[in-house]
Amino acid sequence: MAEAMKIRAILQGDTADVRILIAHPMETGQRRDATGKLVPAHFIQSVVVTQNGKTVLDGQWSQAISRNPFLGLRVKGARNGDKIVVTWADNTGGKRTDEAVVSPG
Amino acid sequence: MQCMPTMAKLGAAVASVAFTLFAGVAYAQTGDPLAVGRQMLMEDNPGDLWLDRGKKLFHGARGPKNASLEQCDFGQGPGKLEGASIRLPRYFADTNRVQDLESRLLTCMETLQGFKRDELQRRAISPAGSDGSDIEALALYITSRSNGMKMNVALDHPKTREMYKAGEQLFFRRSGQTDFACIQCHGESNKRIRLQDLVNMTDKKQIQDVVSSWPAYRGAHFVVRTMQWRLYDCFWQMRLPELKYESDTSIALTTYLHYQGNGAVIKVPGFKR
Amino acid sequence: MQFNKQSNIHPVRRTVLKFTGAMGALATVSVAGLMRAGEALAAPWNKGGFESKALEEALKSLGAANMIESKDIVITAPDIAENGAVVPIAVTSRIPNTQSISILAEKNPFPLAASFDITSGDAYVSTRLKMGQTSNVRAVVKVDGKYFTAVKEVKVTVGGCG
Amino acid sequence: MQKTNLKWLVLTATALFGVGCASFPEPAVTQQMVEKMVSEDFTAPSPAMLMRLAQDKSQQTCSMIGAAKLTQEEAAEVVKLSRESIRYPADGKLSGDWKLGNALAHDGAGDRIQFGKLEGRKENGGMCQNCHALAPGEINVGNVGPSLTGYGAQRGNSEAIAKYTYEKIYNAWAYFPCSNMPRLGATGHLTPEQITHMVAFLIDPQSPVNKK
Repeated sequence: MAEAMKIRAILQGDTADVRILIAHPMETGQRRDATGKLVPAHFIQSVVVTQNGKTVLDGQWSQAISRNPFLGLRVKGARNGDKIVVTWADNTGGKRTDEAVVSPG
Repeated sequence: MQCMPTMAKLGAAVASVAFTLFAGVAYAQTGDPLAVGRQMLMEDNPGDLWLDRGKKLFHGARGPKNASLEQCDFGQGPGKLEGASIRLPRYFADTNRVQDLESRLLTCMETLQGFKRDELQRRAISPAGSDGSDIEALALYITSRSNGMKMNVALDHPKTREMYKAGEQLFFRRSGQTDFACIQCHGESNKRIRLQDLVNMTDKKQIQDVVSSWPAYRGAHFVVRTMQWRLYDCFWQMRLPELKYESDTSIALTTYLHYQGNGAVIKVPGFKR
Repeated sequence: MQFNKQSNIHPVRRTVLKFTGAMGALATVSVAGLMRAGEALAAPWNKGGFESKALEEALKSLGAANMIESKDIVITAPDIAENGAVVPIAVTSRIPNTQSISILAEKNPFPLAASFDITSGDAYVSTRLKMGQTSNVRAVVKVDGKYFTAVKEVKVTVGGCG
Repeated sequence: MQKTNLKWLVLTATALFGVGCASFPEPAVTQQMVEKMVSEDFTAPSPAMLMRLAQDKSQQTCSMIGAAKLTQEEAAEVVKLSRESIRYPADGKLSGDWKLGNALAHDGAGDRIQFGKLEGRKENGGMCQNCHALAPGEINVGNVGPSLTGYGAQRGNSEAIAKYTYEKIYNAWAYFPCSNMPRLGATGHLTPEQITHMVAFLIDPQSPVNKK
């Protein structure tokens, strides 16, 4: 069960500064655990961010993105109260969606 | 193609060494070449992902007694977390012991929730690259409830004063094959082990920056680490035997360091490389 | 008291430089059905690009040919990264009508790290990469079917006393 | 740490003022408490390894607290003990192979204890890089100790320099009592042979340390 993302969406002028933290192992598939066993690849491949239902960022990741990933973006023409929804999906079928509301800086 | 990079050529490696030389000089003049990265990492701290988990763990019914930690007394009364961590370590009459936050947390998990203490001690420090331990998440959450408040450890009990003085002596006690005590690496400003900045713990501002920032997300381990871990790891690095979790030695050192850092404004989670 | 013998507090310190090996097995990773978030909207995961070992191939997968060096692409990253497992990288494109930003760590075993189609009106993206060694980080920006690019070198040290 | 540190005086004064009349235990009482704690609060794979925490005479002397300074008598005693500790390689050759020394100088591992196990290494690293700048242009080097860049270029590689360098690495306190530098030979961290390689790394004109 994936943990909730931390999403901040702060309005600066007419632009929302969106900062997303995701709890995810981003395993490369070649790391060995303490017992010497390979930890299977497990990483986010897709992150989609929408503003009031409209896609503003459609991202694709490899396992070169760090564990517990961070994603920052800026949304022009945003307003207080706009709904920012973030959805990620990983290579094992895991996915999660969380949302935040644009608020004043 | 004008932009195609040269891939891993020997020439590039040689050039890179030469560049390094110049870069070193430039950094010395313009400041810290690591600063940009640190700043970028600090702004968005994955340690924040641990806060909700710590909160749930604190309020949830758990353990053999199926109880929450809401009655846990960190010195400010049962369940009162605001301002608790800034006064720790302190003496607790019920255990007749000076305890830091982590030791006190274990006391509550043992007495209120029925967990076995040795089990808790064994699981307290999580493996690097794991999801982290419950104790790490709880320690962070509880400390975060004092965010914005000033460290205010009081030497108001004879046993706390004993621990303070013991911590001081330990800080200077050299042993082992490196002949190190804490002071060998933490007694002067602007020093580094390799590229890692060393905190001068004899400097008020620098020790304050330390005591205000643990528990912290440790970038290299991908988990939240606590002060107990920090001390354990230092002894490891000094080639000394393994420091026991919540031992008096660890609490004495924490008493000494926290008292030196009194006045520091708590801001956790910190972010360490 | 004994610490859990199963646990290992420091493996990362020793293995961070071994990403060459760590990421070497990507080709064997089974990519579950190329499932993507917000499937209706999202393009399929660029399997070929992300699994390319050669920079040229990775660039080709993006459609990037005849790239033009541009000063209007700004890469913000540390000159020296303290920890190759978490290297912060931000890319800003000031080129009007920027459609996408891709980020490549040229000396990683699989150079292509991320691609972002951006329709937010502000061509900026910030994330964190694993880097196995000192390398150029390259940003590739797509604008109306043209490709612009910029690079910045990031030195990677592992640090610590290990 | 033998230098007077003004900040320490201030901190100590603040501490005393802060607690008013409340009294601290006598230093001897604290010391007893500390030794008891140290004997109980650590684990190691063997009792012998636990003994790493026990102090030798010089370590005791060099554990001055806060602003306390080494007396002349104490310093002389540490120098004397340190000189007596120095052993030389069997073949008497003090400068070995700089290439091996180079590797040793950049090796910070060996002899650490974790999860009830001793780090599995045949020999320990020299750890020089942790605290000293070495070859010109190296980035990942510490500065707790002085830069060693150009060490041999400045001093030459005479027999006398080789001997001084060997002794300095073997037991730094023979020259600078209670300095921060570990007594790498005297504590058994490095073997005499390893130290000869490090000597060569520092003084050999072919060593990267002495290249421009």
